[in-house]
Amino acid sequence: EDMPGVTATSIKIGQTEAYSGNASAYGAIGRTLTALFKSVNEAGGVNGRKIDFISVDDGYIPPRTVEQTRRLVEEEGVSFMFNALGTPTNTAVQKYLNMKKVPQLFVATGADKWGDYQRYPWTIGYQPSYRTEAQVYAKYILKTAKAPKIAILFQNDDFGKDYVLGIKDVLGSQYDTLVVKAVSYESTDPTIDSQIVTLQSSGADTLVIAAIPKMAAQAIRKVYDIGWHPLEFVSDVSVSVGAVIKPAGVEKAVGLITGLYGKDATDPAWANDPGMNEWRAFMKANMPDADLTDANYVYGYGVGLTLLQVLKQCGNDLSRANIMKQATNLKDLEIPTLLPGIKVNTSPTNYHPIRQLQLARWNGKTWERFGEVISGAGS
Amino acid sequence: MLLEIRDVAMRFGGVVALAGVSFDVGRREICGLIGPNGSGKTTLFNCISGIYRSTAGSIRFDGHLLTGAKRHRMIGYGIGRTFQNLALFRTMSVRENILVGAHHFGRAGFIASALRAPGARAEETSARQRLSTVLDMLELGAVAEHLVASLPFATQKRVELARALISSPQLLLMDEPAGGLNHSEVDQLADLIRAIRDRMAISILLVEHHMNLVMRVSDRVVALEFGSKIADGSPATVQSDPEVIRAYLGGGVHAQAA
Amino acid sequence: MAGTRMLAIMAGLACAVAIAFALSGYHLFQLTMVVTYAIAILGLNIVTGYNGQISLGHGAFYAIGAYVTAILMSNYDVPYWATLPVSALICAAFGFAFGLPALRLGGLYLALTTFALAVALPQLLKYPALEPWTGGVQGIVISKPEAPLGLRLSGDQWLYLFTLAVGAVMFLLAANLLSGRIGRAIRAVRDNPIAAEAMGVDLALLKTRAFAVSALYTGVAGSLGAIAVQFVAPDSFSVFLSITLFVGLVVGGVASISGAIFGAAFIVFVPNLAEQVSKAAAGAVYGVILIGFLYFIPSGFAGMARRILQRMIPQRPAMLVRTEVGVRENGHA
Amino acid sequence: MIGLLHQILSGLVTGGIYASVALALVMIYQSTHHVNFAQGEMATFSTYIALALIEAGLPYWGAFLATVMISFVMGAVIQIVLMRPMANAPVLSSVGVFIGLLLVFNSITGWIFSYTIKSFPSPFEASRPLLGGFLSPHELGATVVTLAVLVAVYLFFRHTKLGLAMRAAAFNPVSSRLVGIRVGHMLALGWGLAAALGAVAGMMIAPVVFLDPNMMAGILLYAFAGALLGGIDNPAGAVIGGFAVGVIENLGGAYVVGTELKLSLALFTIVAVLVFRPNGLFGRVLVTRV
Amino acid sequence: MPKLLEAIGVHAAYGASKVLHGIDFMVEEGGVTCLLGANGAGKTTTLRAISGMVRTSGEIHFAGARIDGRATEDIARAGIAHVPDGRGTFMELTVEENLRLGAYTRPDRAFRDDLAHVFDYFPRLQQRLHQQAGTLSGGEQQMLAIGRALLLRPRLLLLDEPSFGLAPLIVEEVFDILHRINREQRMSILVVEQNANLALAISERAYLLETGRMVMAGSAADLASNEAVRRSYLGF
Ligand SMILES: Nc1ncnc2c1ncn2[C@@H]1O[C@H](COP(=O)(O)OP(=O)(O)OP(=O)(O)O)[C@@H](O)[C@H]1O
Ligand SMILES: Nc1ncnc2c1ncn2[C@@H]1O[C@H](COP(=O)(O)OP(=O)(O)OP(=O)(O)O)[C@@H](O)[C@H]1O
Ligand SMILES: [Mg+2]
Ligand SMILES: [Mg+2]
Repeated sequence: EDMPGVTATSIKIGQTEAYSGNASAYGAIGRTLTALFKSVNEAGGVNGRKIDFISVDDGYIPPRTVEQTRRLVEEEGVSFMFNALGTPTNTAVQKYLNMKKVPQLFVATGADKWGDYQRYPWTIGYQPSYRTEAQVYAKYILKTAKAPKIAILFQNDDFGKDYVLGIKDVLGSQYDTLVVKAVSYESTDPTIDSQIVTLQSSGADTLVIAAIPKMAAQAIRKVYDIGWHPLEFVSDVSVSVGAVIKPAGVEKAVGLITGLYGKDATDPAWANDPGMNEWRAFMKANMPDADLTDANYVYGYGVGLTLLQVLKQCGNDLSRANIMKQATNLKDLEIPTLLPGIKVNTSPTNYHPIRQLQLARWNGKTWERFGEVISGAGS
Repeated sequence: MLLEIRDVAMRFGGVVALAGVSFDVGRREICGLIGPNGSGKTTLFNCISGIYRSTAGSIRFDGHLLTGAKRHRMIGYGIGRTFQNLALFRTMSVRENILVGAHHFGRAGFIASALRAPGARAEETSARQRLSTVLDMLELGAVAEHLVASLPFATQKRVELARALISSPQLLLMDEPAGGLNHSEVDQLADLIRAIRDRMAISILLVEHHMNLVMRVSDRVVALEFGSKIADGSPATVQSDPEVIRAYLGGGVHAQAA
Repeated sequence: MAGTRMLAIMAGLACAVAIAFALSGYHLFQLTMVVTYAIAILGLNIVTGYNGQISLGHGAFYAIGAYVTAILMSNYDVPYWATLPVSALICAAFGFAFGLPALRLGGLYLALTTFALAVALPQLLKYPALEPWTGGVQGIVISKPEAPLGLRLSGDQWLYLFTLAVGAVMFLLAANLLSGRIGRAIRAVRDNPIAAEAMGVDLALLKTRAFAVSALYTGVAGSLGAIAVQFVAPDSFSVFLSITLFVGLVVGGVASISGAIFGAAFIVFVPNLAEQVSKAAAGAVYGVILIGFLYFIPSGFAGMARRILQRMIPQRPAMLVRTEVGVRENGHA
Repeated sequence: MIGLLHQILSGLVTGGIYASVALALVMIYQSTHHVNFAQGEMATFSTYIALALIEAGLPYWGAFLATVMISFVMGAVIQIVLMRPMANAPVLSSVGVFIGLLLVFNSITGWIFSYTIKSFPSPFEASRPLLGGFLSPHELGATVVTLAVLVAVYLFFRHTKLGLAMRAAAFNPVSSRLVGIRVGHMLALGWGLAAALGAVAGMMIAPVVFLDPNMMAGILLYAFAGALLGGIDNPAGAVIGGFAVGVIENLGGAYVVGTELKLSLALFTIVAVLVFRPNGLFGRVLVTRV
Repeated sequence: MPKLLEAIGVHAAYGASKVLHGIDFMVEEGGVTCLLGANGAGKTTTLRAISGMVRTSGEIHFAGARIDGRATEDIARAGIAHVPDGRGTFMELTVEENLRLGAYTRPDRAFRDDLAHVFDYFPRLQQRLHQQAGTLSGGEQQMLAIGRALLLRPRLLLLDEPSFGLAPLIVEEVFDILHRINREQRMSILVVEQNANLALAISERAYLLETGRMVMAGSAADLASNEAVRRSYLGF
């Protein structure tokens, strides 16, 4: 059978990653994966094959993603693309990869659209979509308050806008009455103080913060400082105790709610967790200089393990079709860095591998999970 | 009269550079303009060529009212000029510098130029013909391909003159053309200026501190001080005018140099 | 001299065409991008290199061109080639309009203004009211043109040859423009605006038109880029694009036509080179290469080429034999 | 009404950030006639150095001083090693070098110090925020520091011989040498001072916006805009410009066009002002005559 | 009189084009030396060579020390002031700032005293003290350039066509002033000047430069009586 990128002893896998440019923070994911596959290779590889992982820089610029992806597919002849970073970047190559029938596995973006198995059968997402997450928050808000007055702070891009969409999904026609103010910011804005002031003066009593860590930390601090006490939600992107809560002030974040699916390395709750210890051991052995408060290392490790499972399931049939088949046939896979009870599940009609969340509240020391694990559906 | 200057005044904040100057320049006349440093000569040039908008008064040229007219139109009216402190296009060759002086003859715009339309080509050919005449006349042929910045000062001044001449002006404004020339070179320049006037049948308004030159070539001399006219007449009368001697010439060798 | 140059250009073109049949799709895609960026850099060079108006925001015109093509292709089913003239016109209009206020600003102030345009444009593209056309943050995916019937070329080959043809025509037009009356005026304005005006150059008109032509070039490049990449989104056109074009300009050589090609090759290939050196600090490696390049060759590829040529062809001495000032008998009529 | 007041206040606070960076830009412009696009990234790098020093146990002000000095040396060394040999290069090429420097500093900072945001201590921290939370003691302190720096820069350029010599060296290096000014030293000094001012700005800004390698990316544009709005040759103008940009941006975003276009609106306003005052609100009009 | 400045076999070039072909000349301590030459002969280049503004070979000694190859600013600090051709005005600065820069290497008090002298010579400058120097008239800028150089209180003053653009009355005054300064302060002067009559009148030594070579050297009186010089430079 035709198995591009595969030899008797190796399999070539491609990834585009932002090693330079504005999003270079995410380069940590690529580096984690590189280290992970290297350590796997040292231990003999998967099913006797070494993983030849080619992770290249696209600077988070779509035209370069196209160029690099084409290089990986046409020149390097990779078997498939794995965990490429970014929504616009992946969008730029989605059509190309699907036309060439090259699997686009577990893309590193929380946009909702990666679950569209009918139009793009060769593309599959990974983490819970932002939209699903927002739906969970909206449902929770409706459950706890009679007539909430909701304010939303969102990043003016696909990431932020997915939260607005998710809330709209749940509120439906009530959206315009319940959401009293939604304001955006640009990821390059120095501060979001003005937005918080605007949101406060709208009279809202509930605030959803769909922001990256820096802005989330600023928002949490500012909300507290101006003496506003809304029911406050923050995107799962910004739950890091080290990168968000501590900078904002641990006491200023008390009461903050989020939906979690993974474990945060800086949360004391996981100090002795076996799963996280496994990750720590990996980091110590393979990336001793890395900053352990950076959530990207945890993420990269988790998604890497997921891929290893897919490869294991493939056995010796590493045709692109089978790889896609196995990637869409993961059953209750447990990943040590995911929250207890949250499992990876895919099927030919479910291209959202992680679709569970659990709400958690910051109690001043740690994220305290409450309620049950909620399964959101990709919309 | 070709050029009529009436009560032209120019002030910069508190500085009064011109305080109401009136005089005329006739056709085919060479008019010398002298005066102490800072008496407003260059400022008057700038008013005529539209670089400054005079604060009062009027300037007429060949029937057109120049005051208020657009700067880039002046050359089309027939006013060519050189500058006191070289204003050349430093990164361009002598040839290109001079050709810019022929810009106003052309009509070819962006599209015609880009397409090398026949009209544009014809214009370019005629500009090059003018160019070779001017190059010959000012003996700049040998340096035509040189960058102007590397040439001696006086040669650069000559390039400026060529650039003004290629535009076929009716009035040529020359601001200190003799700067940096030695005695015999000044003599040659004097011949050149007269020759230009005779061959091209144009008027010349000449600012110069080199009395030798001014007195030799001018048909008439106007003297300014503090932005006002203090004398106007034949070279000999102006030169012996006590006011002019007090304010400008002093009693030294210059006064008699002519 | 002019003849050998013509010959060299024809030979270069012939090679460029021949390459289409020698390389694989991915490499052709890269070369297509080189030609595209070369056109964009040439556009930037017209306004910044030749006319002396510093623009740090030409990415904005590139983006407008790209979006015009994408919108026409996806919303109105216009064939890809027919979008080029439309995009050229629209970008020229934008450039002209933008050039009007920019006229009054010099140096840094203009640099800021253009930079601001480049920063603001992605946000404008995301603006909700424009979403029906621009697709908002999601952008627009367009389909790749195929070779016209009868030509047995792959899509990549065809697209490359098409881009090359457009590029060749645009380079030729630019060369004509810059060597003639208008070109001299454009440079004269850069060197000495006051004198240029005194020589009859209408500054306002010339500068705004130069801006328009420059925007037109960059816009057409944007269109070609959109067709090649098959996707436009606000993130494709961040300020980084403008800065990249500027880097291409400087590296290729200010006020040089052929330099644009080298500059384009630099901005396409060097980032890949940089990341091969170090993933951990790809940006730093790119920066070091860029600095090193400018450190050793401050006047860019074109400047270096010029110097080598000068060394090969002995120049007449720059010193002038003194000529007597005088008039020949056959003076001016 | 109270909302408006709050918007203005928070605009002033953000404006203070722009103002402090704008001052550094004025510094380098006055002393080299360049605008160094890498200035922001250099300042960020300096701030990380300060953090490292503080984490190594230095008291705040000790680290502050050490950072200012290290940054000064860093700026001067860059000038001597990189820019000096390029003294005769075309201006646009030096802009290319600045872009290269920006990439290098940004990437190196991320590489050495990681991309996770970090909080940076403030020397002005008190127990409670002022004015109902709309002004923190740090923001007040930082503004005072900016104003103090402004006064120092102003006095330096206008009333010291060295300041005059630095301006002269930037305008006309050839003539400066003829009167005995060591132009090379002046340029190195200018880069050093600009880097030092950048470091001060960085250390004042980091507690507000948190420290990350891209901390200055957004700020620099606003600072640039503020400096030009006020007049790039006028330190006081640049500071006023910086504050004005902060306020315009907030008010526009909150009341006029919505946050999506607030940056566009702010920039548009500035450009509009510049069209009418091409040298900025307080810039000196320099005449070139023939 | 001892030699203050001596040049031996000086060559100079701009890039590839050679301009000076091994010239020798000297300026005596306390003396005035005049350099004549046609347009483009290399007079300006000679002064630039002294000030270290062009690439040279050969030897230049000043006050007993070699100065060739040294930086322009060091040469200025060693006591050589240069009124460059084109005047070298700091266009963007005010007249006052221009003058202060002239005295950059000297203490402030000395500056204030000398400034009074400069105003005495050129009252015009005092009236224009706070004007942007770039807006001065050509002649006013020439006065500024001379004033600026005097404020350095040099041992040797290099003047590149000091009469350039000055009104006749002022030209005479300038030469009077130079003569006076030379006498009173024993400031040595090397002057390049097209107004050979005046220049030779205040000079003791004179040189004639042609296309980069010294073709004549001697006392000012010798040159003034030379037939060729008279025809080309003196006009009688
Ligand atoms: N733009 C300006 N701003 C302020 N003052 C100016 C400006 N232009 C000229 N002046 C002043 O106006 C006066 C006249 O200057 P102008 O250049 O016309 O003199 P001039 O007669 O040409 O002198 P020169 O013989 O020295 O060239 C001068 O005192 C000058 O300082
Ligand atoms: N910057 C330069 N680059 C190249 N060549 C130059 C440069 N400056 C002067 N030259 C050339 O050097 C030669 C001598 O010039 P220089 O200025 O020394 O002459 P000069 O005797 O002072 O004449 P004048 O002042 O009357 O023009 C000239 O041929 C000139 O073209
Ligand atoms: Mg004058
Ligand atoms: Mg000279």
